[in-house]
Amino acid sequence: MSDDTTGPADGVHDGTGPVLSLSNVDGGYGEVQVLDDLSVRLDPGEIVCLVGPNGAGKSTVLKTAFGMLTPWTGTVEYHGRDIGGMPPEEIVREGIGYVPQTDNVFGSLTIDENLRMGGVARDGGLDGVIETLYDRFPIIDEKRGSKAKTLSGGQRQVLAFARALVMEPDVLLIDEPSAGLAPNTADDVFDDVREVNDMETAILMVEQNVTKGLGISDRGYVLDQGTVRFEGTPEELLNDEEVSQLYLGG
Amino acid sequence: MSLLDDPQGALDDLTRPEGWVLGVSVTFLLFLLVALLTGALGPTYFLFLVGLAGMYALLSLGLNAQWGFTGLINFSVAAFFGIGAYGSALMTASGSPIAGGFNPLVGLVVALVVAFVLALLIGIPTLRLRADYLAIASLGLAEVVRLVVLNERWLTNGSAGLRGIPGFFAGWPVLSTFPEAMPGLRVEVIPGSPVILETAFWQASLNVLLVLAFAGAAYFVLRRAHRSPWGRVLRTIRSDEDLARALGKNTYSFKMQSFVIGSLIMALAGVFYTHLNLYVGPGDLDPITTFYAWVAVILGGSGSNRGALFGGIVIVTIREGTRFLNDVALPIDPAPLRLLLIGVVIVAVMRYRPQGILPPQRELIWPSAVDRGGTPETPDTGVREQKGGGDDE
Amino acid sequence: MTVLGYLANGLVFSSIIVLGSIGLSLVYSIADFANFAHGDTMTIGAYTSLVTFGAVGGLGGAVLGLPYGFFVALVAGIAAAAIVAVGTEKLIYEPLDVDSIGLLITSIGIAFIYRAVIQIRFGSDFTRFDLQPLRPIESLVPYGVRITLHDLAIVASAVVLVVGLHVLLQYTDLGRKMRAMADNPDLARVSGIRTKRVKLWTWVIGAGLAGAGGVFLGLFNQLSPRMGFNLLLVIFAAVILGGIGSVYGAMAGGFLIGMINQLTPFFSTVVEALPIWPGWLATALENLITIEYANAIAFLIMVAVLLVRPNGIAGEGAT
Amino acid sequence: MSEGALPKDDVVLRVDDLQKSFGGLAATDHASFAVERGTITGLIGPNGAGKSTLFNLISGFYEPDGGTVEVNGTDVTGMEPYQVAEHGLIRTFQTPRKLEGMTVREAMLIGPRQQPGESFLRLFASPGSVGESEAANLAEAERILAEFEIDHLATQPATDISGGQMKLVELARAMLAEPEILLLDEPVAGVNPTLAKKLKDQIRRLNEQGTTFLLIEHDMEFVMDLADPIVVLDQGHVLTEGTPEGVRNDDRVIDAYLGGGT
Repeated sequence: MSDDTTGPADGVHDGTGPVLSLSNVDGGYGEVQVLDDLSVRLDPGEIVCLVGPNGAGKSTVLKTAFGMLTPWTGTVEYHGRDIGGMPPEEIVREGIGYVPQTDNVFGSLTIDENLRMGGVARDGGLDGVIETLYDRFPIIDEKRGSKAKTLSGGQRQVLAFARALVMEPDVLLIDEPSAGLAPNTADDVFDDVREVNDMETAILMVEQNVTKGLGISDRGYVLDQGTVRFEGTPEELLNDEEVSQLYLGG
Repeated sequence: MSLLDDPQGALDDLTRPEGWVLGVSVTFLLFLLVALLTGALGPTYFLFLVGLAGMYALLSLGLNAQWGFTGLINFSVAAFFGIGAYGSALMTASGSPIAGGFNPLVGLVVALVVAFVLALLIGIPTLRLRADYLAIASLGLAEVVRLVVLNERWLTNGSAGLRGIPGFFAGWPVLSTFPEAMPGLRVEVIPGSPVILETAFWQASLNVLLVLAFAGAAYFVLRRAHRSPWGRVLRTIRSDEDLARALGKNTYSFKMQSFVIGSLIMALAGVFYTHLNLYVGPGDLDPITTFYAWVAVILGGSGSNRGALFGGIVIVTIREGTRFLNDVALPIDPAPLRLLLIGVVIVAVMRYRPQGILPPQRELIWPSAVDRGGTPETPDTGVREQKGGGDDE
Repeated sequence: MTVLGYLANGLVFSSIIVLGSIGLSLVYSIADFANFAHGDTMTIGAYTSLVTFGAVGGLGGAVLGLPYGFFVALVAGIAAAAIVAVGTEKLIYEPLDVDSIGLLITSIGIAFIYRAVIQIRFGSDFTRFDLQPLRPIESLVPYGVRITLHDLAIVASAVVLVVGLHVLLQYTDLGRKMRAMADNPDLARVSGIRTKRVKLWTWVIGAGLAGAGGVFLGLFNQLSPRMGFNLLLVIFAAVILGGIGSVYGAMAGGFLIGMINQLTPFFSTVVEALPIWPGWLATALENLITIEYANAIAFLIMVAVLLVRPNGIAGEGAT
Repeated sequence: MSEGALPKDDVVLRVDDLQKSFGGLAATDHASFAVERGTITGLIGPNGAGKSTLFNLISGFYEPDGGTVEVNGTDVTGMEPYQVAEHGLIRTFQTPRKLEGMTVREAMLIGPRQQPGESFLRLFASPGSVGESEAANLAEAERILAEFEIDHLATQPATDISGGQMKLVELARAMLAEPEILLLDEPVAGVNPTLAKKLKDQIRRLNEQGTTFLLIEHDMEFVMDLADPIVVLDQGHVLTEGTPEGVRNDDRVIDAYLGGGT
């Protein structure tokens, strides 16, 4: 998979298996266990949303998938190959991108430099990809030379996506894209997520805003106490009484 | 720890590092004893070494009260040591440009008062700073003190230093004339190599007595303080200052108290040094003294008073051992060799035993309050965990 | 001397301080601790170039009163400082399992080891580069400026190095990675930056600049094993003044502290001339603002800055 | 203290129009509410609603940009945390740091306020009084540890016990400070269900004995079962307050959590 110049295509045509899967994973921070026998999978080209109450372990799933945490037990597989515990700077080279929830841009660098940082692991074609991304996200094109700290919240989120997309990943992990955004801006960001997905990138997303998160997804998982409680289509999950009970107790 | 009351029980109670330190210390003492008896080590010089060890122990105890208890990175140890030395020298020395000729007790009091004022002057601006800023700022302020001592000739004699300092017991009844009054003694343990004890020896004994009194008092005060609710607040500040604040402790005030008390003990070391060396100069404020104290504390174990005592002895061994090496075995300049050893010890401790050799092992609760007899558990690894490391999330 | 003369001296001294403070600041922002061995890294550079210069001597022609051999020695000094720093990072700092305060304390031990080795090899006496001392540049003397071609060489080289660093930071991949890492180390890894490598390069650059500063300090004054340690606090003052972790702040801070340091005698004449009231304040100021207290003034400024603006004059530490 | 005897308007903590922004973003946006004596008041809200900021403002760790905080009728706005604590408001932290080199007993003994032994001079001037108070505090600490059924941990190193046990110790320690009101920041975060149940029982028991609680908690089951009333925070201001049932069935609350609506 290290031939990243071929881009996302090989994931799609790789066969029928999931592009990314976590199987029976226990894990957490230090001694504190967060994930408890958790299994989720992401098929090529789909958007999957992880929802669940605070502390359910949603962000931990992404961090474990991205090598920022090492699974205690269980496996993390990318195209059927175990990548559990591989450090993030190497996982990027495999074809997975990650957009953190906060601090997801380099504030003291310009927009252009932020995008270049997204492409440090590329072998070539950096300028071309960056131009494509500017075309796709005109909102940041206008501010190429400005420092990222001058961007608004929504613009930052777009820049964070674009930074992760420079590598043309098969899989994008996104942690709460709408966090801290005004409702209208959040809607725009969700549109962008859809758009990214149209570029044939599979997306595993954590989202606090259940309705909107599931609204743009193909599938969803409801997490509670570090394990999957329900899995299903957005409609199934949104109409399930138990889901709202999980959030507000019952 | 009361080796005298119950030797067997106390020995059984020892943790592995404690046993190790005890073993090494006993071996070292035996070695010194043999050296003494064979005449390889002059008894007066030996007492001088004991005096120095006591002095470094005092410095380390003072630093321990700041860094070990509270986590304050004070890099101005040398300034307080120097202030103690100069304060008492200026009061007592015949060559003092300002006063001079006072009783050493007056010198002691003045030195402590000046050190107290200086501690407030350094502490008030710096104790609110982040730990690494405190380190830099305190080192800078210590340098300011050194420059003042070096340049204000009308006050300190500048680079010439101060001479004509009396012994600490000058003017005391009996003790002031004790060394001269004592007869010379001739001790011959091993036939053919007699050891002769003269006036200088008795003078040195008095000095040892003095430093034992100082260090004993400091140790007593700090041990009690460490086991008290006061010390507990300091230890909480070291681990989690916000917790202490949330529980109603005025942490700034506690940090100031710990800083002042530590500084006074360092000044006490300076006072002793003045009357041991009978000369002080600006060189005595060299920052190296600060780092000697640091090595003693981190080697002994931060927060451990007995570790500080142990560290003091190690420092003297390094200081005088290098001199000995230079005289006897290798013709290497002792100054850089010392520096090298100090550096290596710092790096090695941080690498292999960041908690120090004798970290505090036992529960610290006011003794009379613990009704159940004996110390509770004595885990070999200690209740103190390794400092530092992966604070992930 | 005239104001202009003091300013000129300040410029020369500032050049040295700037080289030292940039490196310290870089390491502070990327390795994340106050490196107390930085001053002694300068000493390593100075002594290496002393030895190299002794070996290659007056090789070739001369620029600004300095034979080409001196520039070879300068490069050797830079290289030695960088190599020693990288070795120390690999052997000592990287395997350590301690927090940033533990690293700070360790770096003191490292500083002592560097200095001790130099002192064992070269003794503790002062030495100089084997160069003819130059007379001040004639054409400047009428203005009260007494600087030599060597001083000019120091300033010129420092300018070249600083501009070079600026270009590196702004326009190269490595420079961008370094800024990215100083800005947000977690995001740097997430973006695919191999941070360990960048850290090593930071040591190379920071220590290399320190090495150059050490060589120039030796040329400006003389060499002694304590030269770097003695300058360390002044450099810290500069870094703090500029805002810890900010490279451009360190440049500004280094410049200011160097200037203040060399302008002290001028300030003292100003104080004497001013009608300060009350009298005791005038006396006190006259006594304190003297060349002997040039460093003390820098430290007091440092403490004052820490109190008022813990982030330095350049504000939040952005590289 | 029996609940019935309390006058209805006996307010221990009053937060009035509190404001705080960071870099132009309002983290606390004109928040007002009151905690009545004897209640367990829950403070809930979706992620980023500003709950922790509010806690820090109330306990003196942050200085508010505007508004006031009153504890027991005293205006404590702008006071240092230790002064706020002296007025009887004690708080815990979400992720307690480890107290190196202390046993659980020692960690407990930091709790009592104004200990005579916290005065350096008194250690030497009247060691007897220090010993007496220390013995009393120790006895009290052990009694509370026993009540919490964690007395077996007393001489364990505080760094060795589990996160859940530490939360129990924290609660127990806070009781030694005899708070008028106790602010708990996520008492059961990362705590296993058995210990969480235990914590719930203890909080309820302490409340019945007269302690007032204000707690932030993400575990809805926990907070809905324990707290009444419940204050809902959203985007820095108080969205609504009421009984658990009322809050649970409030559409605005559901929207805030599930992000519905427009």
